[in-house]
Amino acid sequence: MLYRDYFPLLKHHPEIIYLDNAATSQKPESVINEIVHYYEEHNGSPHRGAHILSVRSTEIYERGRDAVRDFIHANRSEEIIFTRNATESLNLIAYGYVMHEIKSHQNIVLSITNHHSNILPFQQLKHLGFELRYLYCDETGQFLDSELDKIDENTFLVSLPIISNGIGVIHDVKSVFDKADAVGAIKLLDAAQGVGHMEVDVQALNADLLVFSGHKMFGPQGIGVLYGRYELLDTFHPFLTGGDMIEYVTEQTSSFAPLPERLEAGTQNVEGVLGLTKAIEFIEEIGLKNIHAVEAELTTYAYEKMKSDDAIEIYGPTELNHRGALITFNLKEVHPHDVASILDSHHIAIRAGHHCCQPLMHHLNLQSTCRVSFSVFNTRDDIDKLYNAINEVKKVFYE
Amino acid sequence: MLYRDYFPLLKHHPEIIYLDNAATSQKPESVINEIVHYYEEHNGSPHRGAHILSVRSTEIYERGRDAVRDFIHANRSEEIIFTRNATESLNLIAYGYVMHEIKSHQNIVLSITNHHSNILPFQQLKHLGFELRYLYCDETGQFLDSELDKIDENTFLVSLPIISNGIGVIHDVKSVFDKADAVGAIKLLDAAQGVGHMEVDVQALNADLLVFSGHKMFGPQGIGVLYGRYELLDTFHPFLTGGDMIEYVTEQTSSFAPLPERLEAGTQNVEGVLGLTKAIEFIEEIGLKNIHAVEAELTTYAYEKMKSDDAIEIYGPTELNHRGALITFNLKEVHPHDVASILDSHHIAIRAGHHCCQPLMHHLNLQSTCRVSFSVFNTRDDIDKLYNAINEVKKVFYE
Amino acid sequence: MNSIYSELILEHNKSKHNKRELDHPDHVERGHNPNCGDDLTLQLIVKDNIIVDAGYIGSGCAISQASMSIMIDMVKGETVAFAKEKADIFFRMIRGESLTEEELESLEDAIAFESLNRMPARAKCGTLGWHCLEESLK
Amino acid sequence: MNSIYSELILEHNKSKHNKRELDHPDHVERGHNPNCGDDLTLQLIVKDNIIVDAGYIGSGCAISQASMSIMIDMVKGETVAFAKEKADIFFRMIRGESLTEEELESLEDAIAFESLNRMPARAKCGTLGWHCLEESLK
Ligand SMILES: Cc1ncc(COP(=O)(O)O)c(C=O)c1O
Ligand SMILES: Cc1ncc(COP(=O)(O)O)c(C=O)c1O
Repeated sequence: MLYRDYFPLLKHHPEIIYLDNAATSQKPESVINEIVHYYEEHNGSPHRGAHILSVRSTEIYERGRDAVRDFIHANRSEEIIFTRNATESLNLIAYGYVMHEIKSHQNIVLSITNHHSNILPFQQLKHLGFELRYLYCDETGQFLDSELDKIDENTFLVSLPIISNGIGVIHDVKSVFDKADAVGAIKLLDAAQGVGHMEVDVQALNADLLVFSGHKMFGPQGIGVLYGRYELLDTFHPFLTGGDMIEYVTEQTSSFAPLPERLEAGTQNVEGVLGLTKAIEFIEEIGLKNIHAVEAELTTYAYEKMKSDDAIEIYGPTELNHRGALITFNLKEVHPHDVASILDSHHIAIRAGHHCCQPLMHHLNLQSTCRVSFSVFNTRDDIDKLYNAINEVKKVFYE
Repeated sequence: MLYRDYFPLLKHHPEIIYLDNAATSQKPESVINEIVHYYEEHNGSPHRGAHILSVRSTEIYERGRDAVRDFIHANRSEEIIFTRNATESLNLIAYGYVMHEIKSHQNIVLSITNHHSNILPFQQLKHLGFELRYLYCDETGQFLDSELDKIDENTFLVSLPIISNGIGVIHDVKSVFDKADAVGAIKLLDAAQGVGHMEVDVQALNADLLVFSGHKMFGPQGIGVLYGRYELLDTFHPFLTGGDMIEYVTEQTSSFAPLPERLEAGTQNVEGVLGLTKAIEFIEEIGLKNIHAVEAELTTYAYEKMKSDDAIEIYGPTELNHRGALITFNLKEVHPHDVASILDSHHIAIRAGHHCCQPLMHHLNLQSTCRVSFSVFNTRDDIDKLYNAINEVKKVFYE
Repeated sequence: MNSIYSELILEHNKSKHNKRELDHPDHVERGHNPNCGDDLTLQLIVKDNIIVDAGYIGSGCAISQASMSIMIDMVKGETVAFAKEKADIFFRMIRGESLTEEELESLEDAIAFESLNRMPARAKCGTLGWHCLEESLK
Repeated sequence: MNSIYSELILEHNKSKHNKRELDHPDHVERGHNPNCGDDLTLQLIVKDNIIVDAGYIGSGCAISQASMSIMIDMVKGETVAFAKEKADIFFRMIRGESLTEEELESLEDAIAFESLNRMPARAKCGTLGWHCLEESLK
């Protein structure tokens, strides 16, 4: 069976070449079917009722927590908090922890490669007086050694992406987190572009906090994850408050449930958790090693092909073992949105713009770029077609 | 076609009598199918890309906004903000508006019938110094006239549910909001138990802010709505921040997109919005008048039947035109959880507990109650079976 | 019918022979279950490592009260070590772990709660009294 | 091929005859599109209600630049009222509202952008220049 055949959308639309996997993934049949099955067989409100549908929904929800725990090698199920997406997970960290704990003389150190969602929640707290610092990278995405000196004894938190969605670099997380450990700073890893593409092991990565979105890893929309080391997460203040996260509520004050409920307010998204669980099963069925091999091979193939073309300017890592399964580039003299529109008319889906990385773009002196990002179902043929279509763009603009 | 036949779960499980509709609704086939169709035909990241799947996902998302606008009779699409559930909508109001605007000498007036989600977000801000007041009701759920005097010239915001999920009363929203208007307070309506059961018209209801959850009105889990009158909503500060809600981001500061994007951070849940759109279509197909007629008839039938039984104590309105489609009650001498468990063994799904209304329970001097809540697919036969099963509970405990 | 509502459990729920306030208890441990509203308090008098008297007060569902009462019958007059061992076995039964036949038998009447391992919504009711016991003897 | 990338549009995109800085413009209106990174500034000289000169600077995609340039060709030497009327018709075309044949023809070369009403992702590019014009003439 071709990997493509696991995905109904791609089976129904053989003409579509989907190269926007870093924005959102396509959904395997097993994930879609499980959602249907849930609503046709088990749908109920979790956590609340004594009746069978409520009980089953609770079980499905909590089994999903265990599945995520195992998938990212967390120690305890209570370390897994379900959110609506990586963005909400990052906001939860900012509002539920940083806001309460940071001191005005301290600083937060962010990678310049961070996605907006990993910048703005901290900017929003700047009235508290702390400093926001950035680790600058060179044009291949590597941090210069001296940059790590920005992490000092006043550093409250360090945050970076495991893979930059802006230039595709796989960061050397260890060197950054070792420095953070040396000064006792909290280590936050944005794994949105990593999960489902490579092994993400919170222990091995030495992360205190880690976030990702289900929809980028074959899961449904509307579900995200926050992982937190238990001792740390247990000091988080409630963020969203309301139903299901309380113990006792009186008119003026309330006491809160223990982890993980304390950080999950209101009726939770069981469908989303179940879809995510199935997505994890899908990844494990194919195998992260296989996924990685396919994606690395395609990335290399596409990179070499594009690099040999003088009209194409590629950004990010030149050593391909530092690169995730995505390539950002520009066609000289052509605006990336024009490239994307013309490729779309050839049924090739790519992304153009600032990729929610304006500070990075500014740092690299780029306005906007084209991005192709791969998944296990892509093939060399897809890349050949991409390249042919780029040649059509050239015809339109160069001739 | 029987209404029940619209719902695959109920078709597959003819034995299940689902009377927990106030907790979450069952999903019509059309909603489930549309979710499948979305993932099989259109799935892409909204708002970002130039390619066809992204464009279609954006269209579906924005059409959903228009559908909600029309459904609740809002003036403008920008007045509709999508959240994950009613709870998040209420938190958005607290964090995005109240936190920034309320003065320490002011007060917030809440109905004692409020759901925890409509209490805790305001409690969390109490360090700002304002006062939290409650409108007390009598045991039928009516506010005594003198209670409305708690709404005074220092009242910043008044919030109540259109229908109490705790005792089923349909509140006289007009009298409360007229008083709020007289003192210039913001009027917030929690319509979670109203939408899909009765006409909810933000103009006629004279609400400044209104919230509800998709999953309680035949929509999927993971999607909720905040409505805000444009002039008011436009003064909201960003709450969740990150991707897609910005204009320009620099290292230290950012500017934000206009409404509605400004209040929707990160990759949005298109599936949820589409499911909600289909749920609205479903409601309009059957007709709110029909739904209301069926539910009112069932509520009356059940109420009369249960009232005639001395062992059953019913709470809430005695005039049935003040009652939504739910009945809370206790079987004398039997703990509600025991009732619910035994009914479950007869395949009857009801809810027992405090229904996320501890302050109300305390006010009415109740520990916990049983709740049955109806939907359009329920029948007199369901209620007969409920009543027979209650008699079985009596046998267990009384004989 | 739901097997958990057995004669035995209903009997304990009704008789309430262990529902009484002790004079001068050594240990008073309140256990509560916010979700259900169960709120029971266990009182113990322990002398020379023997539980010489026990009783409970409060309100709760039939399962929480019967489980508390059956537990009291079982541990009253026994050593602290004995009570702790039984608590451990009981918790393992509710978690659905497999017990030896010996262990299961040693739970005596409390075996009536075995099916709670398939009723997660009610497991907390059945273990409330045992949690109070465990906390008291810590 | 995507019909929007017509000869006409590409021609304007290449020739850049309206991409120039004016001396002492009366109106300078910057239009930007954060999502794409389009950032164009329209400059106008208006005398006695006539747009006597116009030009733009900045960077943007082919569609935004061509649309700006075609617009400048159309309104230069015309009255403010004429320009406003054309802007109104153009916006209605992009929103997909139905125009009379007369209205459509009056848009001259700008008709080339009609298909943007089926390309929501690019509509903002095509209207950027016209928004600058509308703001300038307010
Ligand atoms: C009246 C009322 N308000 C708010 C809520 C909260 O809704 P959700 O849990 O979907 O956020 C509920 C239901 O749980 C409710 O009944
Ligand atoms: C690196 C990175 N972090 C965070 C996000 C935010 O994810 P979401 O939009 O699902 O919240 C994304 C994707 O948009 C991303 O690529």
